[in-house]
Amino acid sequence: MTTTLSREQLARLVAGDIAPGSFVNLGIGQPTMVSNFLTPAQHVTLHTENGMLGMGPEAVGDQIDPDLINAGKIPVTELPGASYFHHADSFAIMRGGHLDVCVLGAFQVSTTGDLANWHTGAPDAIPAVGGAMDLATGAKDVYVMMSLFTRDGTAKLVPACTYPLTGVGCVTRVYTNEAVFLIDDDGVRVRETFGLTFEELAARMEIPLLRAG
Amino acid sequence: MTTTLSREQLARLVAGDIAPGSFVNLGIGQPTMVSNFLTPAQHVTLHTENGMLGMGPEAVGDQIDPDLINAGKIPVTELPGASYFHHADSFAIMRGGHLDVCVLGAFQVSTTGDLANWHTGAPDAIPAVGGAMDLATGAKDVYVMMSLFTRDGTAKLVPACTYPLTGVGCVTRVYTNEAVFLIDDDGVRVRETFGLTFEELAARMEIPLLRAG
Amino acid sequence: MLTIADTAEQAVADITDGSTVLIGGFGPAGQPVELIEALLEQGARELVVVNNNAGNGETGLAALIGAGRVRKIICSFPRQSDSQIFDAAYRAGTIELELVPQGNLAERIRAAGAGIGGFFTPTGYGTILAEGKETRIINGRGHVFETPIAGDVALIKALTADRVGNLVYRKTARNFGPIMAAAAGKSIVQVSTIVDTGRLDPENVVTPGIYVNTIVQINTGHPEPATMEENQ
Amino acid sequence: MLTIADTAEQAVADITDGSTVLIGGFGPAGQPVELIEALLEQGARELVVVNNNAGNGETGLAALIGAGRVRKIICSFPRQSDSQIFDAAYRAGTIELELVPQGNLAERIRAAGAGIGGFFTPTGYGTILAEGKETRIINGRGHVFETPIAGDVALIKALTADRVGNLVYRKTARNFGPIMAAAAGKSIVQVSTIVDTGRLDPENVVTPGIYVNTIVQINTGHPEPATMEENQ
Repeated sequence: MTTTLSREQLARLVAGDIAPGSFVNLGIGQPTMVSNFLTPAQHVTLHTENGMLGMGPEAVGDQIDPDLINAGKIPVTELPGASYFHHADSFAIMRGGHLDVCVLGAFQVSTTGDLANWHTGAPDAIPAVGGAMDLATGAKDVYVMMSLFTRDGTAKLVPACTYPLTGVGCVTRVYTNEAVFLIDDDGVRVRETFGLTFEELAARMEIPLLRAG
Repeated sequence: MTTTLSREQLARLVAGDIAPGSFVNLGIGQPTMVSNFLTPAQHVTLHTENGMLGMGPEAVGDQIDPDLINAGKIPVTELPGASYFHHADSFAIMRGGHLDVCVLGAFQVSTTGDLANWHTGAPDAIPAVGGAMDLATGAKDVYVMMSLFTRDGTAKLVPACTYPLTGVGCVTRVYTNEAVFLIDDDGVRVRETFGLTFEELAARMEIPLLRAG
Repeated sequence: MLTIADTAEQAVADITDGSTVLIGGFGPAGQPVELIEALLEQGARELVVVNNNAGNGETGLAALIGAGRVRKIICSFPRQSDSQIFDAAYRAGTIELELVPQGNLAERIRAAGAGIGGFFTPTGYGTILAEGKETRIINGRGHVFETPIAGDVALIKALTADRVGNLVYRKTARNFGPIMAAAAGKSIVQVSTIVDTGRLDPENVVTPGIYVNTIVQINTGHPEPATMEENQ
Repeated sequence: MLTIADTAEQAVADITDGSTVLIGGFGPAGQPVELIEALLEQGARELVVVNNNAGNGETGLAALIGAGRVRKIICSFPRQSDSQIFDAAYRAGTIELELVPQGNLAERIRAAGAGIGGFFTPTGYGTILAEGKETRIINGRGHVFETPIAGDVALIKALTADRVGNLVYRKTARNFGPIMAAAAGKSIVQVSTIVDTGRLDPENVVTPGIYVNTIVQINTGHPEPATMEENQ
């Protein structure tokens, strides 16, 4: 591709990478957009940590029911085959390693897959963690969706996170508008780039990058 | 009273001592007889550790359903207000201290309320513990029903158990055909005797006994 | 035995100063609004509140915090767009915050109800929320030791109760209700409907009556619940 | 994704030698008889079996033990009036026994499914079943450290499944099914009926389909299950 991806293109790319039949949790914000691009043929089941499997699209009009919301407290719908359960059972699904994929936003990801996405560390910030640590630690695969660079051009895929951690060594893929990165024991591999070459990308980052297989 | 109690009389006595509205688990064997003497006015709810509250009497004839059994694997019935749950939830009821009373048989009880009721300790015996340790440890009150003396006349309420323990310091009352004993931090108190006097009872036992207040 | 209270005020009358109060709900779903308002009226002080959040807007838990009744809150997600009352109290140093990952919060409450003395979990390992906590490597993976959270009282909202206190909930309003009912010395539950005992299917009871002490019917305009009799 | 097998034989075909197999049931209730018989036919050896008991009579788990397929059994109540096959194997030293209090067995299985690395429980403290285990005094009370029991495979019986693997059970036949389904790498479930997806009420699903890998319909003559469509 010759240009960086739009947010929609990135969401579509992530959606297409989710294996058929997967059980998936989409974090609040940008990751939620992935659901717009999942196809019925994929048979992906969405989990929301406030107690539901089989979550459908956002509710509109008459569908809105105050007792049926997602983790972002947005009214949603129920699909055939859904189930409800209490909070400990819901987090047991996450923490017990039963989700195939969770997709999360991030402030920073390290070359060893450490994730920082809950707290800026600013001394006057009121911290709020929610289910982020459970998702990061529990899912079989943790995909991060984020912009690769901060406004001042610093890469957010870093040698070591400077923000407070959400989880250690948990991120397996990073989806950005400029490139997709795979993280494993060998390091960080660039699966594909958008709008710039591997060399151009490497020049803008502080970490060693491996070329796709 | 001038004679020791029959098994039925003892079961009736235990039943009458259970506070109205209690949630109760009756162990296999002699304790099961207690249910015959609970009155509807007591509103006692019976728990069976294989996953039910609101257990009714033993099933007969057409009532017999292989999917509805008690912990002794006897077919039972369901009362209005019953509920079913899985094994971890069922034992959470016991282990979380939610049962008011459990009634258990015993080989031995110590003066500090240690219970031995699961294993004779014989070297060739195949041990089987079931839910005994969870009941002994979890219920608010553990009542033991047992014969006070072995065939050779030795008291089973002892300074210290010689059989392998089920639980430490858990028994609060011991119901026998000759007497009812209350166990607390002060020691063992004789609440009442049947067919023999306090002195006659004390003479046959190795442990110090307190008189009823 | 179960008490059926006539009003929310009656239901919360016995809550004492210094109590730890588990409050159900995740956002608006399952929030026992009328019980919280009754607790505000009732006047108990120095409360420790356990809830997923730290109040929204100006009512309910936010009002309780605003009235200075909450000494400490244990929650996973205090900071929200409309948590201004908590935010102000926190910045003023008048409320203590124990921040807990949401899954640890749920599991710690569940542990209290289930008689578990404590457990090791990977969640939070290597983060500032595990600082000062015991850790252990189990099967090569870092774990943090977490302890039970029990309540003196739980305030919960369910859909329907029968007259022995069995409960069913509605959709994602179930959330913390079942585990909080089990973890509190006294569980006070507001329901939309009370039905005769025997009308809830025993297979579908979510919270058995053993965990419920007081129920009060508050008509909140929910659809009538399905019961066994109607279903068959 | 869920596999719907045509026969019990197909359902258990992939179980390998040395597997840890969680087998549901408490006495006859919930025992997946046809799956156990298929496993016997299938021939896997050196199995570690987790079940409340150690086989009754001459069929099912007893037959599996009798055929020398079980290296070790983890259970709470092996010795029964009709456990003669286990008894003989145990006395002959051909089977290893790990005896676990029933509540610890259930909680350890639950822990495996819920991602808990281990927990402290008062059950068993001060008894020979805690010998060699780590202990800790928590709030003045003795506790024993217990570890999760995970399975490679679970064999379970439920009443009804839909086509995404959601399960409901029947009365006390529920017992170990839900926790074993969650604790196994692969859950194989025999059901009396398979209904179309959407026909089980989401409020009443006991085991969500995420925990189920293979279902097979075995008609055992149970009454037809109630489903949403029929109920409404």
